[in-house]
Amino acid sequence: MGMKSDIKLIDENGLRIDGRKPDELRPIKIEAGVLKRADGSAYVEWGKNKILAAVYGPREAHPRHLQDSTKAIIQCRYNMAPFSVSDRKRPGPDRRSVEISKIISEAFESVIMTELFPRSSIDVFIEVLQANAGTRCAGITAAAVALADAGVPMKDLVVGVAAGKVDDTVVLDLGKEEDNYGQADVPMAIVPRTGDIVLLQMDGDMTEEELFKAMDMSMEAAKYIYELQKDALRRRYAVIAQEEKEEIESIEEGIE
Amino acid sequence: MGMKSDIKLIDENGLRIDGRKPDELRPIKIEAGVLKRADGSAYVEWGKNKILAAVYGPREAHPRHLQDSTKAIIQCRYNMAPFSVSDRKRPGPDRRSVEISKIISEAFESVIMTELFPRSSIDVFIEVLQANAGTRCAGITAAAVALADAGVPMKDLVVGVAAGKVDDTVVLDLGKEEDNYGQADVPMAIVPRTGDIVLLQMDGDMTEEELFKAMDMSMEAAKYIYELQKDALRRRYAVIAQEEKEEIESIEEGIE
Amino acid sequence: MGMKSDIKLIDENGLRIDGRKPDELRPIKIEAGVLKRADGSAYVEWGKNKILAAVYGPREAHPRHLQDSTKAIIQCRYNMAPFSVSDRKRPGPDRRSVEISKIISEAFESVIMTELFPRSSIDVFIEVLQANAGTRCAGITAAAVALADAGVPMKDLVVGVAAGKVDDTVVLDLGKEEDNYGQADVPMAIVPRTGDIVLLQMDGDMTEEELFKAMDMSMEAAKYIYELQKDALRRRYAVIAQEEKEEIESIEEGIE
Amino acid sequence: MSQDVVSQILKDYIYKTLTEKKRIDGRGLLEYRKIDIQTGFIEVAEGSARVKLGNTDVLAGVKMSIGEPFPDTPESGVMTTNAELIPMASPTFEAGPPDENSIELSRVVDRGLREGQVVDLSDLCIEPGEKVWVMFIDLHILDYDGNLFDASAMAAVAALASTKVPASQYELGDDYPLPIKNWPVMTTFAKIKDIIVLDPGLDEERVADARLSVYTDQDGHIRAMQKGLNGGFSYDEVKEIVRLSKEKGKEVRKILMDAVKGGE
Amino acid sequence: MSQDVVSQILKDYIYKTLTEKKRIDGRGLLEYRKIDIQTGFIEVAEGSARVKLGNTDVLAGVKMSIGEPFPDTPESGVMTTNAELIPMASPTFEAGPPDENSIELSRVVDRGLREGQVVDLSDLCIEPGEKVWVMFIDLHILDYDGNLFDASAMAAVAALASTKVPASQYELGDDYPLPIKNWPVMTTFAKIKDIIVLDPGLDEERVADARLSVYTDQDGHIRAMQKGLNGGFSYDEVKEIVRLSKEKGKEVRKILMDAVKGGE
Amino acid sequence: MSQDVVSQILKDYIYKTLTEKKRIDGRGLLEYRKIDIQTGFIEVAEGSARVKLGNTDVLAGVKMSIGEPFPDTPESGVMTTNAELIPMASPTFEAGPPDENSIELSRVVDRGLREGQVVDLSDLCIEPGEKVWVMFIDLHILDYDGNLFDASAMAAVAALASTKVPASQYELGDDYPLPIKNWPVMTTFAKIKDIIVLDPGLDEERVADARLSVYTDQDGHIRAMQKGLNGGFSYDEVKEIVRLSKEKGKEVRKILMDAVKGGE
Repeated sequence: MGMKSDIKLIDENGLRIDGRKPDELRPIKIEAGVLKRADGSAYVEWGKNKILAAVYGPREAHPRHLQDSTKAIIQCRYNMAPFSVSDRKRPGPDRRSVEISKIISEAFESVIMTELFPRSSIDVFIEVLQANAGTRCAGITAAAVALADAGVPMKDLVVGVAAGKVDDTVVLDLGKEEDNYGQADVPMAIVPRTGDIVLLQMDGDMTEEELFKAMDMSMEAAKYIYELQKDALRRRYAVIAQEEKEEIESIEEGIE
Repeated sequence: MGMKSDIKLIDENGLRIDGRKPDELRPIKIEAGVLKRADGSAYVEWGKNKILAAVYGPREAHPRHLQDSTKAIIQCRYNMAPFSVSDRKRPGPDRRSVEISKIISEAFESVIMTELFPRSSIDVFIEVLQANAGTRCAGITAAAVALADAGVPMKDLVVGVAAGKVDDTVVLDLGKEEDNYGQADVPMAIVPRTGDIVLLQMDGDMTEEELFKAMDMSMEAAKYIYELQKDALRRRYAVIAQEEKEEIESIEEGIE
Repeated sequence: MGMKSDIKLIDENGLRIDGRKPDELRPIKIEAGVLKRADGSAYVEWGKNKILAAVYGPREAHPRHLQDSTKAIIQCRYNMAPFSVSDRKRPGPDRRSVEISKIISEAFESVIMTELFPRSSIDVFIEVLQANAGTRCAGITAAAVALADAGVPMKDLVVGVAAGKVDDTVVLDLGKEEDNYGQADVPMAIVPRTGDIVLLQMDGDMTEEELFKAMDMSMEAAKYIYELQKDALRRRYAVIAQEEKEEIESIEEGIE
Repeated sequence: MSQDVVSQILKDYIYKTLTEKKRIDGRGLLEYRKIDIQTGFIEVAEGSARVKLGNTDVLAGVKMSIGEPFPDTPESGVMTTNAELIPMASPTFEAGPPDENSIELSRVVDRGLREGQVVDLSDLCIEPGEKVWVMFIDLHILDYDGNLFDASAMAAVAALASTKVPASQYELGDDYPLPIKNWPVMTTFAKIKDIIVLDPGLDEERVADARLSVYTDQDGHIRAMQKGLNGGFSYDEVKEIVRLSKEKGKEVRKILMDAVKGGE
Repeated sequence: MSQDVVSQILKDYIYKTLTEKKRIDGRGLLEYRKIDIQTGFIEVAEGSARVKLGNTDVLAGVKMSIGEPFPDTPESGVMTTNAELIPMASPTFEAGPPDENSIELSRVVDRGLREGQVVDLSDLCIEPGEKVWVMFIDLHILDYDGNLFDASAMAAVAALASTKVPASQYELGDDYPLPIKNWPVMTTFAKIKDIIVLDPGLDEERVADARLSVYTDQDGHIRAMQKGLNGGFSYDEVKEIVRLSKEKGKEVRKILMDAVKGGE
Repeated sequence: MSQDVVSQILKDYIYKTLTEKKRIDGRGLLEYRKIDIQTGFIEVAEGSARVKLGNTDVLAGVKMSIGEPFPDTPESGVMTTNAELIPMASPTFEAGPPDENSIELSRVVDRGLREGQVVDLSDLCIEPGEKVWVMFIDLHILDYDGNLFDASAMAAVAALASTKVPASQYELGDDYPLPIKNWPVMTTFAKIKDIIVLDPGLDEERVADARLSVYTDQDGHIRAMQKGLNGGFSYDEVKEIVRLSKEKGKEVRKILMDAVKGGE
């Protein structure tokens, strides 16, 4: 965190540089079932972040030495498109992507019913098409919807959301300038039904009270994002049901 | 194609910078059976190009996941020696070599009777010892002879040859300056008996008529190169027969 | 060998830059059994060199295609810590480390009773924590002790030691300045009981007589180093015996 | 049933349909799938375009920065094309460094852009021998349903045609649209037994014997070609495809130009 | 017996012991193993420290040289943290480029050093935009017996606190101790079923459901956190761990500072 | 029959022949195979030589360009030796980055060239600290029939001895022959049970217990040595080999020098 700067991130009215209140999320749009080839997929726009998630599996894990005879393994790959950031990013995983992929894989472990699919792999691909602070949380949110769209049995969805501290104020969902010039960031992944925290990172400088306030904000916001996820899945199922209905009708027409 | 330059590539008599007529090949020498360790091999000098080809196989394909239970796979590796070009080339495959290796592998697929050797690999190695424009065509021509020398069952040989356009003239078998400063190049691989085109690339700028004229030239030249290939194999078989004869005689002498 | 320099490496009394006589070793300390996780381990301080060696195995060799159905394979990895030399060394094997790893692996082959452990691997890790000339010899000396500590059956230990030539004088165990500005270096690995030479390298400029004199010195020094190795193992076994005794007593106390 | 048997049955089915002048998705033999082109999808890039060719989905982004020219072309900008077959797009794509398929794709698209002279690289020179625009065209394959070549070529040209040169960022005056000199179009044909089809879908590509891609420019000249897959073409088939590529290229070029204008 | 059954039995055994407020090695639930810190082990490095946390053994070395600053931070030195899980340390570590475990370890330690402001990077500037100190902190894991995070964090801070800036070597005056601004400490907790323990040993780490590492500074502020492993924490568990981390961090900080002073 | 049994039978057969003072290819124990050296094979390289040692076939090429010296040797040119065991040469060679065998080969050849002072690197200095000749010696192994070490060493020296420094290309006057200061020669001996042979062929190398390569210079000094394979030598065997290497090196040196002169 924290390049120093003279940028004022909170104005005299307590509003943020993009006009949001401290506990206000950026606009979020979620769409399920956006790709043909993948077993499940989702697209999330979160502020200026544009994220695609796709799921393949459960399928046979390969190479074979990765297989676990008691459960499916979860392999997440978080990747940024070369054009997704200001300076072109070289293709392929960098150290940051490797770490994020690891902790996102771990975040989904306790939610997915992996024990149903021994020797299998459930592969989750998160592609950041445009990045604007908060991509790992948006990616988790998208990946959860893609997993549900793929029909992977889960105890619940997972919501990714961050809070942090800018200009000595605790705020929800840091934007790009806040991320660059702020004082702390606390990304989390939350299982909405149980309130379990399955991903938690923090960097910056916070007192205990500030940290807990930030986590409170994220716990609250997770409920709202959870509704958006479920809504996207409901719309997706409606489309599928309609397609199936039309298919049955066309078959019936053929029979007549 | 086509660095700009003031070099005149066709003179007032319609002759090319190295004195050739438009439809004239550079001198080509082919020798079969030049290496000890490989199952088959050939050496081609084509103008200043010096190319070795070697074949191993059919042998068990490894790693095993590459095996095809219905046929042999063909793995071609086109490689330039570090000293083969003006500026030393770093060892190992670059993107150009990877592409050329792929399309040469594909060119031999329909000619080799791969269905006779399930789970096997037929490995073709093309080493460019000295490069002077047209190495992929010379390499294909050499590889076909090496395959025959290895006794790999084929429906026919394959001939590689290129034509192109320089100074608005369609010419056969571009030399180095023609390649650097010319207007178009069309490398092909041709199965002489059927006339099938199993490799075809083009870059530059040509009208349809020019393209077809270039292809006509290459189809014609292929017949001549085919004879050189067969001649090399005939000489090779004569040597083998002589060696075998001597061996039998020496055994017979031993018996007497 | 041999950057040129005006440094005088042998003084008027025939003594070396660090005060040693020509046939004098640097101080050597050996300790066995210094790591918890490894099956065997040893630590060697040799002048300013600080070297750790660890052994794992015999254990199943993997990947499987490395297995030899008639004997164990020996895989040695010589590695320098990034901070072990003046200019930070990039992590990972460089060409020098690959070569040293290879010849050290070969040096242990004829001593370890590999035929007892078909399909197995015996893995020897040598970590140079601080380097000061002669690390490969110190590493071999440490590795032999670590192998014995791991209980790997061996016909004998192996001793690493070098001699060379500085200021036209044959000397034992070159120090850092002698290595940088000397005229020749001859690292060896010796099986003390048989006198077999299982590693031998040389670079520099020596007459036959000088070379043999250097080798004589190393053969002699090896006897002394061998005693240090055995002494370290004796101390190690004493500790183990004591621990076992205490363990038995505590069990007996428990029974009473 | 082995993969192989399945693939033979699929081939027979596809071929039988083709002999009736139809395709398994209902198209005519020489008909493209629906082409959908959206430019400006990535605001942070200097140019971008997302092309859907049926369900094949390719996102191209153009990034520009300032760097040095190559020593042997001191008055030319630097243009690099890169394609990533990310594992999101297909169960057969694997993570890792570019394999031969993505290398071939990026090189063939690059050849068409370069030989087809979409951009005059000397337009990208700022100070000869010192400072030039360095341009990366990244093709991100999102969904693979056949014929990546044509979709990628369209995406690359559309992305370039929507590119704004970021001059102001380097204090070189106002940003301005990248000058486009030509509109080369790649058209790809597949041969299934003895029948030639345009724009092969995934299943057609799987069973095809050979593939030929032809890049034509707005003057109807041929600028690049690439044969693919394990079979061959007769000379007459090549001639027929070259002729068709000019006609079909014209259709696609119109769609491309309209889309870019529409996106402005 | 399969690996899995063994691991379940081990987990049951460890948990049963924990329910009796004990640990399998006899420690209390919130007790560190013996901490042994030795600075100056590597004379050829500018700073170094070897930390034994029970049998876990980490050697940190600091190397400094002169280089250029990053363009966007012209007045800051460059600090890089790297961890090598060498195969000497554990039968499960493999030779090769850093895997996700070593990358996570080095990034988390680095985050703590950076956010915890052990060193003020502007102190490492020699000439703004031109010349700065470039500092590598290399963590060499020698023996792995659990909780590499805390051992590595201690080793890194102790190595930095014992570092002499090699000014004389570059004719920049006398060598001087690297100025240390803060003493951040990482404390790692593991959750086994519903019980939280500090400083998990290897077997505890193997069976733990979740792990939480918290970096606190000398003012008791939180500077970095990282959750690991496949399970989750309740919010209350997180709160409890954060509170404990401040108290336990203070204990470790004292040991660290004493060891560095003792090493002088 | 397992590979191992075959190899034991082969070893017994080879050894039995050796006890009769013969080798399986008819040579004497201390006799080289036919040595054929052709310089100038690669016109585009500054120097080149193709060496056939029996059926072992090595092509060496020398490329020179201008670059910067290493900071610690400002008055020396830069010489790099690289060997590629390309899969063309043997069914056991694999494509990919250099393995331990090719690294050992190139390093041992390099050591002999460097210590044997074939070239005085200060002769390659153009402007101290600024501009020097950078020289690559690439060894391309075409056919592997045993004893790559000696064949490669010969090829490297012959290529260097036929090298023309491309001065005119850099406007540094006329091209001139690279000055050769010494003619070091590597001779390699293998030990099969208790018998020592010179220039082991492929089958001999396969069954040999140990290998010793000795580089001698024209004054009969020893310049480099390398023991290989899994067995050991007695001290007396080493002494015997060193003595032989001087004598055999002289024979090879003559062939080398004649070949280079013949190639001019």
